Amino acid sequence: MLMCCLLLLPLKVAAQDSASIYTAQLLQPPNDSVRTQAIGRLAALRIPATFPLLIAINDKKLYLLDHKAVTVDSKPTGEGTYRLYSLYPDNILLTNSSGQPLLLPLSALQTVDIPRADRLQLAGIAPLLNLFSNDAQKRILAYTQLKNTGDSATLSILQAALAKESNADARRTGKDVLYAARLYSATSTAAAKAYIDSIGDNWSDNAPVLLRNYAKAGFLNQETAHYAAAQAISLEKRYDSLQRIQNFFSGLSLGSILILIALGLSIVYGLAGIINMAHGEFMMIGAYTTYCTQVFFTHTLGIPQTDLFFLAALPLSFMIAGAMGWILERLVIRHLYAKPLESLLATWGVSLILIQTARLLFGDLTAVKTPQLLSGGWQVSPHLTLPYNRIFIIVLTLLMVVFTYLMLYRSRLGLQIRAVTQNRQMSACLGIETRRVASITFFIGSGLAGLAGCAITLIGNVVPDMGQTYIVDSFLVVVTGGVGKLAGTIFSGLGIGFFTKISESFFQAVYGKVFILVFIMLFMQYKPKGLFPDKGRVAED
Amino acid sequence: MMNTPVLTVNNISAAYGQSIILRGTTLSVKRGAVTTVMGRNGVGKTTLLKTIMGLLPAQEGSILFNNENITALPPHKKAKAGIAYVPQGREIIPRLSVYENLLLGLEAHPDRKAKIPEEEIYSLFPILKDFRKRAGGNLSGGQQQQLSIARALVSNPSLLLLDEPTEGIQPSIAQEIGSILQQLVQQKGLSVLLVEQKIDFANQVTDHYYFMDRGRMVLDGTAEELKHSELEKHIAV
Amino acid sequence: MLLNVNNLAVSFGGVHALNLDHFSLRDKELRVIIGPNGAGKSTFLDIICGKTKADKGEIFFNGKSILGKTEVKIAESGIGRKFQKPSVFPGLTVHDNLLLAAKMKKDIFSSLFFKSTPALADRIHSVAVKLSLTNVMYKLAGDLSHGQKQWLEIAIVVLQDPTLMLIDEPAAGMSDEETEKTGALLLELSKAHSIIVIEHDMKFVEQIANELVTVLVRGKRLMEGTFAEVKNDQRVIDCYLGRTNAQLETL
Amino acid sequence: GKAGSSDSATAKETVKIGVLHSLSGTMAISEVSLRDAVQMAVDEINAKGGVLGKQIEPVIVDPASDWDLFAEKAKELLIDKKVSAVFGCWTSVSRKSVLPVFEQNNGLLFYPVQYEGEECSNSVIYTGATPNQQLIPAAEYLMSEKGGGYKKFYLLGTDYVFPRTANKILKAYLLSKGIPKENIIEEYTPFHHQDYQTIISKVKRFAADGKACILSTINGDSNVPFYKEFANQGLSSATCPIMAFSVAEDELRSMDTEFLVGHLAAWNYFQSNDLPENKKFVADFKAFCAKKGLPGGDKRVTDDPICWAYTGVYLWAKAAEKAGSFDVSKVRNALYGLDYPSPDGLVKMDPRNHHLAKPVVIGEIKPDGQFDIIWKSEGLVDPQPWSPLTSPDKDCDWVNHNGTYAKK
Amino acid sequence: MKTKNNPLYYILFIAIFAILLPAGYLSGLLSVNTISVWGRYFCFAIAALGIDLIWGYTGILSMCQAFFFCLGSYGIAMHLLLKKTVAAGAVLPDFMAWNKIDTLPLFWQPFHSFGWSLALCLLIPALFAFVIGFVLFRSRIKGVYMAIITQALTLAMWLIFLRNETNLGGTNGLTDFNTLLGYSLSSSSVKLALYMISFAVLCAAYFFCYRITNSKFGKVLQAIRDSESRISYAAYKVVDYKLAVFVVAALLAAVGGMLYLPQTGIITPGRMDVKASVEMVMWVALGGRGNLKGAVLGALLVNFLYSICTSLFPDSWLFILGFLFVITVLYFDKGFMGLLESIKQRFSPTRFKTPQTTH
Ligand SMILES: Nc1ncnc2c1ncn2[C@@H]1O[C@H](COP(=O)(O)OP(=O)(O)OP(=O)(O)O)[C@@H](O)[C@H]1O
Ligand SMILES: Nc1ncnc2c1ncn2[C@@H]1O[C@H](COP(=O)(O)OP(=O)(O)OP(=O)(O)O)[C@@H](O)[C@H]1O
Ligand SMILES: NC(N)=O
Ligand SMILES: [Mg+2]
Ligand SMILES: [Mg+2]
Repeated sequence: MLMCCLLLLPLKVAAQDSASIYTAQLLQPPNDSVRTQAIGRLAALRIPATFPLLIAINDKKLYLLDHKAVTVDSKPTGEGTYRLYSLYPDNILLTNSSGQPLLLPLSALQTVDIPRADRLQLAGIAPLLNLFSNDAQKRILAYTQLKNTGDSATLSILQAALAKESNADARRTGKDVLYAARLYSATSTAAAKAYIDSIGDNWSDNAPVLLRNYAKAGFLNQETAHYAAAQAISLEKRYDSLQRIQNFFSGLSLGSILILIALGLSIVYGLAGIINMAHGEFMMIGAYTTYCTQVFFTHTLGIPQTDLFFLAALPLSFMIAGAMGWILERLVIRHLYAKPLESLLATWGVSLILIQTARLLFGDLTAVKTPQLLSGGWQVSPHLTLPYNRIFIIVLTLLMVVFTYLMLYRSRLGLQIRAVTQNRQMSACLGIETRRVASITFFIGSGLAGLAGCAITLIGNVVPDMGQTYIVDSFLVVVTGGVGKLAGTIFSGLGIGFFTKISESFFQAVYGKVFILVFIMLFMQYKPKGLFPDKGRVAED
Repeated sequence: MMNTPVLTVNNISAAYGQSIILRGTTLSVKRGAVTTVMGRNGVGKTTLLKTIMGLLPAQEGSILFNNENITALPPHKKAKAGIAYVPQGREIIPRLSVYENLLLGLEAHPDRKAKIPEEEIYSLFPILKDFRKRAGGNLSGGQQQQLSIARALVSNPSLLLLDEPTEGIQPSIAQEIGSILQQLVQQKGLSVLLVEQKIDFANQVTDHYYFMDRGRMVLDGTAEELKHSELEKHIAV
Repeated sequence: MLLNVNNLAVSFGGVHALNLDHFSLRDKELRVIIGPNGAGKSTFLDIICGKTKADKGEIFFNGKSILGKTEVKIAESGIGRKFQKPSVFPGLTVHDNLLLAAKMKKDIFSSLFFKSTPALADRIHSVAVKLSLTNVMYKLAGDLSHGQKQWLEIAIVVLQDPTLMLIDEPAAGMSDEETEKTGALLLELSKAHSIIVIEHDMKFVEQIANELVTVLVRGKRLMEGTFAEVKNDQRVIDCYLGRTNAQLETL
Repeated sequence: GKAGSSDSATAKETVKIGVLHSLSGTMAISEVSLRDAVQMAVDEINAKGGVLGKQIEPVIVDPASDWDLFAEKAKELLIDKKVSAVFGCWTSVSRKSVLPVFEQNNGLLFYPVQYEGEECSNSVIYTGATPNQQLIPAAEYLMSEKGGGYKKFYLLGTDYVFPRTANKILKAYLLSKGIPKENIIEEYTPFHHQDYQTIISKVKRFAADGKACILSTINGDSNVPFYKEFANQGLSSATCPIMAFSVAEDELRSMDTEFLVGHLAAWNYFQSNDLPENKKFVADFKAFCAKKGLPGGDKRVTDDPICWAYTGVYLWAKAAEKAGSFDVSKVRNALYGLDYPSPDGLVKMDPRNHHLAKPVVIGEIKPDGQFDIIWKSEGLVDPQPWSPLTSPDKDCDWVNHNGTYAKK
Repeated sequence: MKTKNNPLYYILFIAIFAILLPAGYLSGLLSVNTISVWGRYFCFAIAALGIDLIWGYTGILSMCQAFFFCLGSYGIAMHLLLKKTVAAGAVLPDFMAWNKIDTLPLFWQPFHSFGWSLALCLLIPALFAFVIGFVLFRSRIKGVYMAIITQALTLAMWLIFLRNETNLGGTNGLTDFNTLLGYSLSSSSVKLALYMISFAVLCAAYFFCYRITNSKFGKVLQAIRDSESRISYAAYKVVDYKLAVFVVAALLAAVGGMLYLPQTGIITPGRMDVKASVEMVMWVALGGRGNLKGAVLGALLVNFLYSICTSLFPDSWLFILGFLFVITVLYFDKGFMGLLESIKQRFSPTRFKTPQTTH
């Protein structure tokens, strides 16, 4: 292979020269036809060094900075600024005088408009170009598209690209292509099997398809075909078992969200006996608090670091939703402890008011940016990625459950809360300031809802009536678990999460949901007072 | 100070909605003594204790505790001031364990760091020790009554309001409750306002009697002054 | 025998609340059950009337097994219950409480097309008079005092006119006079009904216990005998009566 | 009761129109902007002296995303308020619910949203796209060399009539183009579905060989969790692009665009259209929202339904001027073949039915929530309310036929 | 406790709705639309009576009344749609043709006949209620558990009705009818007739419920609400009683739904989504639970306010309704009825009741 490269060397030097010429023509064309021709030539030459430039053209991301051709990173860094790369002759990250990456907004660059027709000349070599893209996803795609290539020039470019490939997924996919090429050209059964094994070990997303195709084509002999088919099946089996882990994780994550939302409701409803129809709206308040924090950080404080806002938003959403809950308790709920039914009506009214207020204040549409730390996922193994935002929510839920448990069952306040909710008058006679305890209960319950709202911004929307989406689910969780039972809320949240995921792998989402509802109804037949019913006299009405 | 009544109820009236129950009830509870209120069903004995405790507003009249006017104070302040209440119907917090119910007694204890006097309580009511972890609501009726009394004692009150405390309690323990009361009154200077209908028990502990009828006190006197015959006249239907 | 109970046992979370080898009741017998707090007396009645499910054992009422039957079935077969903690319909007037209790057909259609008869009105009135409820006839039951609720609940059982009455602590919260009156009423009722009474008031027990008294301790039947036998039994004195017994001697 | 009282006095100077967009409930998210667009058009026309010398008086009501209330409000507008035309509705179900009301009371509804077709009412002016003005070009583009040559299609939608019908047509189209059945997956999620973990896993597997794309008719608030999960599981526009039919600039305002960059949408109009008419329209709309103190202010964007809601009012005004009357049938007749220089360029009412001929555009989402136009139809695309793919025998013609008729 | 029956309420009610409103329309003061709108409110009020029976009197919070309401509506809608289809010479309703269904599903067949439709509109909800009730009551599901399960059931039904596979029009539901028993639904006189029929049915339903609640049966219901276990020790078969009211409540909801459909002209699954089912309960709560007049008043007033506020204050009606809920709860003890009572009491000479004595 080295020989091959050496032989190509003189040719390459000559090509490089012409590449420089074409590049210059392209950037400062005396007329349109020259540019068109230059691009066409460059495309025909297929010199990897020019690929970054061609990619930039193809992606419409070619800019001039001080008359030098540059391109921008695929994602903006914080507030609309981008990292810049030079394009030709070398493709490197630009730095400022202090060695830091140079960050500029698009407005500081001069856009180079290449007409659509010119760009279309690049369509044919797009996969090759993309092998050198800065975007790992595009490289993966490019490797995939090159899959069945037998031509050696392409293969050598592929090898060059693989040599500097930094992304594991992309490397895997790339290697597949190489192995496949060799597999198809293998002449001995042993060699073919060896390549099949390599493909299996490498195990890219594409591997089963590749092996299947090989098996179907039956290139060498029956034996290798069978061997390939068997390998494909074993890969798929392995994939399936990973998929089960993924499914388990999905269930855990959905369950955590349900628990997080239901936790506050469980306290306010199960313990304070108030059917809080506005619970979802406290979640919405938490979500909007997160939104406002983001706006405040980026616009008012001008802090581009996007993650900081989320750190601040977590406690803030708890406090603000909690404070709103506290006010609600003071103004309305306080008068209704003797009339739990009326609390249903009043909180329904409050929820209408809160929704409309949010609508008038924020309009219907708002966006919360996911913190950078929490985007993407943890690649546990090649085919198992656990998204960070979901891991975060699971951890947050765990923390909140522990917090709630300690607060309720290991603190004096918890004892007071439980006493007050079971027998308000007697608690007062025992020296507990029931009003204060009720306010605090509401504060914590609503605060937890707010926190849930903040967490939900990581996976869902921020809209005025977002609370309504969750209210039935959270009531289902609380009730299935048994009213006022923390453990019940946790188990039923997880249970519903897992069952939903299991049913979704059999049914479509809609029927999956119906299935869960029917399942819950049947379950209540068997446990009419939830997962953890009170036993004995306590349970009497 | 020693001779002033610990609690004075002056001419109070109280009502549930529109039905007036107490009509100018007056009474005083001697310091370090047991004052008993007797009367037939439905005359307002429980209502009187509820009003003293602040569960029901007194529409007229005043209630003085240690010479301070506590008429309008909310119940929790009264509890903190040293009034403990054993209500009719036990009012155990059902889903809290027996131990947690006792812990609640500490809420009104003047000393925030106070501990439950476990030995004393458990020697008086041994069953509570065995059932420490059981939900209060699962206890038998008499056990709950014991717990209710124990809970009141935990707060170390200066005035104890007892509404038919021996109801449902087995004879031997009722007996003991009587002696403990006497002990507390004599040794710690506890004052007790007892509502009781069983004359045997009342006789055992009482220093001063009141008879109540239709929301008013109709008769009162010391244990010696009051003859059985007179008493029966009022209790008879 | 009207009621026959064998090897009845129930436990709550490991604690044996009731473990009764045998218990039987004659027709028109008035039986008193005594025993320390937590002995399982109320639990025993709870099992008979279907409120609590037994772990094992058998109960025959009028020769038919009633264990595991629903509360309604048991009530229909002729068992009425007064609970330890007064339980009435707080949202209905005393009169309506009594009306609902009164013995008659209780299916939907009879209720829909129910018309009061003078006989029924008389019966309700006479029971109300007997139990001093006439003054509170149109008060909501929830607004009654504790003692009044006790009366009302007894009245409910009386009007139900069951073969077997299960009466849990009727004298609690009543004055001595009223207790005596209740005793007299129970004695009168026992001419036509079988009754099981639970009480801690020894004077009251003495008044009504013309027949057997059963003593339960920790779920087990300690002894069964006449009132005199029971009150002089050293075991009963030790675990239940305490020094009170001495006082009873003086009565 | 709503007795008509002082109407006659003011009727001389004003003409009433109804605005029937949900301002609360689940659809408010989309429809509030349409109310704003209509209001802006009305203000502009009034500032220029009104229509036929009369000022337009909009009667705004809130049908609250409640389909029955849509019908009730439609009756109220037509019977009690006697409006000359109504501008409203977003979802197909709301349109279906008011349709009989408009037909029975001879009303005229301007409906500004893309829809599933299979309808041909004499009382509705459909300014939104028919399937062939949005769906088919998008699928065609994705299959083309330039569009990526995709061979597998995941049709994913919210479970209601537009996605269902759209997918029916898309499927017929794809099959007709030789895509094998097993390369097409159809799946629906309930309204407000929030958890896309399972579905994205399925997509990931489906798209492993790099030949698959998604045709999304996911509606409203499900989009954010959908796109977020898509990115989180390591998929991107490069590996499997999403072509959305219900995501426009206004929806993008509510999303963290980082996850969406590079994905596609097909519409008839994008804010990034650089016609001078459009530049002015966009600037005017921002100024209008800022001036009225509407939430979002000058950060508001325009999009396809906003453009057609706005254009609808002008079409009506122009038709009324042409007819010289506000009479519904006269206006309707004036509308056939009428053209109007909309922000999207010159558009033209069909000469035979109540749909609009207009350009089709496909855009790629940019980080700023705008679309890069990557494909544009040659000229205007004529509307086909009955898709030849699924109803080859039907057509809609109110000039020569009585609405829907059977083609020979 | 129970409000004394003041004939003034009835006279006023009948005078306004049976005389004043129709007269207003006939004399041209009111539009036919106003009449129709009130006719629809009556349908809600009929359903509200059922909710009051099951919830207000028996204490069972059923969140599936909206579903029963829809069953009634869908039944009639199917009939009307088939009539229209047949009249147009087609075999299948439009939406089915579009969904590529070639034969009319079997369960649609009986709805060709008006009689069968009426019967099925009552039978199906009753059957549903019977089965659901039997299962739930037998396993002693109560209180909030009952509320949540019935809500889950409604939610499941909603999802199923949204599907096109169900062949009931999916999200779009059923709409676009023209005649009922040969009379054009768009004609004003038919609208007036429907209004009057709805009013008459409302009055009949009220009378029926009034009789029920004032019988001994009604007292048993209240006793079940107060203490379900105690009443079974008194030998009342709680399950039977609950089941009976549950079925009656379902029937009332269905009747409301049946009358609602021709006056509204559309039925969609939206009528039974979570919001709709909660709102139905709110009418009764706001009017005054456990009080039949309150249920009617609540349903009429809330819906009337909903209608006018969404027109008059499109941007702020949620505030108005929201505050109304909160204020009513805070200041009036028993809903609107409580308010009326307290107003009445203020002007009545017997304002100061003599206190009751206990002896
Ligand atoms: N659900 C339960 N869980 C745990 N223990 C229980 C439960 N129910 C009853 N017990 C226990 O069973 C025992 C029997 O109770 P029961 O109420 O029958 O007593 P009793 O004889 O009626 O007492 P009393 O005289 O105090 O009324 C008691 O010790 C009680 O604490
Ligand atoms: N919540 C209430 N609402 C209305 N009236 C009530 C209420 N509670 C008690 N009453 C009435 O008040 C009167 C006094 O009741 P109270 O409970 O004080 O009597 P009591 O003397 O304690 O009787 P008992 O010996 O039966 O316990 C009774 O007539 C009763 O009917
Ligand atoms: N017509 C639509 N997009 O529902
Ligand atoms: Mg009392
Ligand atoms: Mg007992």
